[in-house]
Amino acid sequence: MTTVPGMGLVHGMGLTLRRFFAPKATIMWPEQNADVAPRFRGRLQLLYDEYGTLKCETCFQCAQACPIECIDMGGVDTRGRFHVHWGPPETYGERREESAMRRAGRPVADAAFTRFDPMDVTPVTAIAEAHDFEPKDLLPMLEDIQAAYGYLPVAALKHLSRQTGAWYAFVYGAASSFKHLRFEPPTMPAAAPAGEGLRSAEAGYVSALGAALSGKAPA
Amino acid sequence: MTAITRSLGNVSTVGKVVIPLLVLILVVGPLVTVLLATVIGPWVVGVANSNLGILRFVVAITGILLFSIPAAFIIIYMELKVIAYMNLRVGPNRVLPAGAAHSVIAGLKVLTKEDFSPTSADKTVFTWAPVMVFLTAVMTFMVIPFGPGLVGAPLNIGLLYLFAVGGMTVVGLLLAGWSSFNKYSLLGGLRSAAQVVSYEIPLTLSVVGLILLAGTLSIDSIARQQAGWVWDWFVFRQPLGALIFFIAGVAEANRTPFDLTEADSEIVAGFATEYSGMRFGFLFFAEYVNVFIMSALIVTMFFGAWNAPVDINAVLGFFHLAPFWVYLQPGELGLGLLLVIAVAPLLVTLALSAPVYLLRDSMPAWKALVVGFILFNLLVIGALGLAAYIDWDWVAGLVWFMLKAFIFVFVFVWMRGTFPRVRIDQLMGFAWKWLLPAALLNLFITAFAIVILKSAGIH
Amino acid sequence: MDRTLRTRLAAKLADRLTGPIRQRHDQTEIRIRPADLIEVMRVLHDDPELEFVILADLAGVDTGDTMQVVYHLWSNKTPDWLRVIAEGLPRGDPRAPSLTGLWPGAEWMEREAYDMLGIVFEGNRDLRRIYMPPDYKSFPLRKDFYLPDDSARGPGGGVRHVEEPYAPLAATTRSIRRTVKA
Amino acid sequence: MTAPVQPHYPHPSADDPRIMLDAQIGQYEQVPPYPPRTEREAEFYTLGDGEMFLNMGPQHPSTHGVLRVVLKINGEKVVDLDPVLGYLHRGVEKLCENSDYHHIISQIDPLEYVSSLFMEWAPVMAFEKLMDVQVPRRAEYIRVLTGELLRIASHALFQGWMALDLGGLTPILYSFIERDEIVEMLAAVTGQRMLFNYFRIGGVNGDLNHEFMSRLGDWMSRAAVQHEANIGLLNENEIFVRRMRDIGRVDRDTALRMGVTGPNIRAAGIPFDVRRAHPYSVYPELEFNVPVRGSNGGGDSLDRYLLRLDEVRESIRIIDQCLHEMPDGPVMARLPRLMRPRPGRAWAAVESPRGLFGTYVISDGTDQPFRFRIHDPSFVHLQLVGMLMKDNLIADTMAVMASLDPVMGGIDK
Repeated sequence: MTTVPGMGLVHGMGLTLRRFFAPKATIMWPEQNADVAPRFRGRLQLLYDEYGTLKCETCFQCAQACPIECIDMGGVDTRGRFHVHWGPPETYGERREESAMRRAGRPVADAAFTRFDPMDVTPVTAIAEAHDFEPKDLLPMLEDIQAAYGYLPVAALKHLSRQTGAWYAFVYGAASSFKHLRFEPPTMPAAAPAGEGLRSAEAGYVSALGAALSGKAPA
Repeated sequence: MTAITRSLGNVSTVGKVVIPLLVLILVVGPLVTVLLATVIGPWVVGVANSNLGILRFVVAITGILLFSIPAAFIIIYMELKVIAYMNLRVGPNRVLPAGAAHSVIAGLKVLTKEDFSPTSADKTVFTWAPVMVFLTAVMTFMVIPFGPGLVGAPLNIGLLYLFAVGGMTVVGLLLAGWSSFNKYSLLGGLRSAAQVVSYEIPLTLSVVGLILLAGTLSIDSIARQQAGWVWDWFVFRQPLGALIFFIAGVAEANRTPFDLTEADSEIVAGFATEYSGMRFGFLFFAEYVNVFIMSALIVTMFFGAWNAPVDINAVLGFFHLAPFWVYLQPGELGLGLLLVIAVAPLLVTLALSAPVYLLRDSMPAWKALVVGFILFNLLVIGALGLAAYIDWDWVAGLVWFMLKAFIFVFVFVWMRGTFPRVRIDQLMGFAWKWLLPAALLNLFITAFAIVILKSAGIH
Repeated sequence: MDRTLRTRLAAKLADRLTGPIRQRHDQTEIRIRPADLIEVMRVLHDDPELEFVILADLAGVDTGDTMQVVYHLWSNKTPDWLRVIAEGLPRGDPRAPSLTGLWPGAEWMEREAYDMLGIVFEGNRDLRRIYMPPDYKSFPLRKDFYLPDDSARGPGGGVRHVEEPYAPLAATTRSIRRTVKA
Repeated sequence: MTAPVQPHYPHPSADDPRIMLDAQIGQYEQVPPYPPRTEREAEFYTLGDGEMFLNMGPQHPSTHGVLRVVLKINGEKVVDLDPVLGYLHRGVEKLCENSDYHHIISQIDPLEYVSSLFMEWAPVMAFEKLMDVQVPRRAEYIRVLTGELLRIASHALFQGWMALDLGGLTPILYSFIERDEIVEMLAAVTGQRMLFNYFRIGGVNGDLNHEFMSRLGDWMSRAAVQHEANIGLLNENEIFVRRMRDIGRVDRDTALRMGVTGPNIRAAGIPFDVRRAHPYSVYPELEFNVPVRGSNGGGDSLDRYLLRLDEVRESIRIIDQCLHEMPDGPVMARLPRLMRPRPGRAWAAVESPRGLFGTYVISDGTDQPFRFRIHDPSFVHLQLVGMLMKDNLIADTMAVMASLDPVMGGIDK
């Protein structure tokens, strides 16, 4: 406290008056963006490291922790073969085991995932070329693909997306909105036993995973 | 007739409404005007003449009510913006440039919100308490002279009225606190009662010295006594009184550092905790109207009211000059006036746009002309304002009064941006142990000085 | 590691210790019976050669078989942290004397240990739940406590034991996930 | 027709006298609807003549989070008070016991969100003790450097909240500007502004980079001046000083007995600072004073406030030394990716801005700790409020509570 009573108050008022005329600290978003460090992790976007690989470890912690289950993770698997989609927590558990193993430096079972057979996509390229790789001709291209394969395989759609430059979501959306386009071969049994037919591939994966965990060779 | 109906059929839907209305207005309008001018007008004037007092009162009330709203808006905006600037923020900046209409929009928002009252509240009291708070605040405006002659009710006991009505605010706050059925509100109400009642005494006592000096209770006359130079203001004859009045006024208006009644970090918002919607709006408005009243009172009592700090007549007389506006009498130009009105805008616009056009190379001619026109308009407005300032002394008074009042509003806001809040016991102790003896001391010194000076024959 | 502390402790508390004095890094560990707690702590606090004046932490531990209360103390006379383990509290009815007489600041830590593990501190005047709601009955940090959505167990984690908000206080005879050799 | 589905236990309010029924809600009693469980509770919830209860919180502007304090008041005077915790309880200890050792760092980060580097520091140190890891010296220096930066940020925030609780609107903004600069700086090196997740077992996650150093250099050139300017608003202010002086006085013996640590015990006159009392990291090599205040009869709120300002000055000194003495080298020890320490126990404590923050880990040889205990200083300090507040005014509750600087994230772990 100062010797003269009231001088502290006057000092304070002097300070606020000086700050009144000082430049302001506000960042006028959205006109002006904050200066974000390159290393900042808080962006809602997937980052790549200097070698061009994804920084995301696919630990699925974010998807598990998300309280409103708005994060669900999807993408192309590490071999670029098919689209994987991991929804909210129910698929988390088995996945986490795998990521824990990867962090621990132990071999992760190579999942022989055969949900989609490897397929020949040259007809798709031909069809896309015939339409001059024009995304506007999406419907005719999709109809041609269906004519060629009998249905719309996911790999074909992905390939089409890659060829034409249209987003996969766009291609998929277009394909799914027309009744005459189908994603399953018409010969596929309509009602596979729930959890059996669809899950057989996963069962193989899980058994391989279990073998890797227990150290035994997969059956 | 058929032609008219056919052409009406071609008219759009809007036209079908507008055209008959237009016809109606064109026909009825003149008729009504004539009727008003010949029959009703004289009657109204007659009635008004015979009831001039009542008419003046009604006009004053309406004017004050209408004035209090924009005044509160401006002060709220000032508070937001000034505190933001002191906090190194920008503050409101989305509605109009620099967020100028922010408080207006906020007021509209308050109007549209749900008017909620707690389950166990005393509904009647709960509803009418904010009205009471607001009305007592506005009623105080009646005796404040905004300029020479610009006063709602020129009472000769204006000061007495002021303190009597101003003290009633606490009743409203107490009712609001009590009826909310909330302990925070109750504490806030009790605090406001203790605080306002305590500070009422030094507030009143601090002006008693001034009353002795001025010899009157009429605010108008106190204001007139401060005409002349800046050192004729009462603040230089009553510095202690002015200081006490200022401090007590801050407490009376419940402003930082004495804003204990709505201490948000202690009792959340005090008496206003349970209020929402326009009831809260009334409380909120009343607070800012109180701020304006307090600064207006300080200006009126101690800082020369509406008088300019410079005695312009004395200055001119010192240089042996008549007031310069005597030389400029537009009426003497005669027909030349018409010529001036026709030619001057064009010439001045061109004259103002020429330098703009020449100095900025990238400016096209039409833009320069627009700029010139705008500058000309500003010039005209300024000239008209100056003429009004010169010719009507109430305009000059109003300008000076508002300027000074808002400087004090700024000080109030500035203090809010700087100080923390005092504690309730410190607040009461300060009022009773320091302010009250100081006010009494001021009173005795003043009375003593007056007696001495009177007996010495000096005034 | 402060070897002299070891000798001092052994000299002062030889008859009270239930195990060897262990030292690792900057920590010295002694083990006592809960019945001796007050006296041992009083010696540790008051003895001019020890003067453990600051109670850094009070932790309850459920080892799976028994309960323990672990205290960490600091003294100006030694560079080590002293860890005092009062061991062997039965899981069915874990009781330990309260240290609030010596350190009144232990009150809330004891409340927390009670809330989380169900250890009753006799002599604590305000031993009620501190985090969980007052009508809650389980003790969440016990090793046999699982939540129904305990996803960290994984899908194959076996039978899940469900939180029981209204189970009687003593019903804690669930299977134990794992135990530590304490 | 199917029978209505019964819950597996009956609805508690039906026959449980402790649960308030709808019909009773209109009575507006703050007395808990169950019989008192302890003598203290019985004593507290008995009203004397002219007394009433006032519920402050869980949503109150100045309880620093979701703390509920039941005040027993007589007019403006606080007769007694009872803090009720648990509104932010997340079970962090349980979460940590179910996470592997690397996970824990991110689990414990949001525990005390104001100074989260220290929340990482203590468990990381405990794990290093468990695994006998030698941390590279450069990593230790980086830890001290970032930690002291965060200490300044935390104390800046304390100052702002303190003023806000006393009704000052402006200092909080100055504090946040100060804190924002530091936090942006830390974001440049750690990648996050608040929950840094930066310290790793055996080092830190990434070396200092150019952006951090340039920001830090810029800040250091004006830090001391800016700090003095910011505190000018309060330190001499008569209103502030009069409100803080002589309230919430903690004497030396009480401070020791109540387990007070950190700035609060130093303000009471006891120079207990874990950085000196039980040195860790590279603090023995650094020069700094342990400021002490509160000469006779202990320290009041003003002492606690001023002591934190002294600490900021010391922290600036430490940062300066770190910048000059930081060696080159790796920032991470070479460690296996899977952490499986031998069975054992470890306790590590750091001096967080609020006091002694400790973690106690028991390992059973798996990759998850068997027991993970967190000791947070705010939790202990909040006990003091009840003792200090008796026979003071309501307004002093805020001043005392703010001067103890509790953070609810740490209290409700």
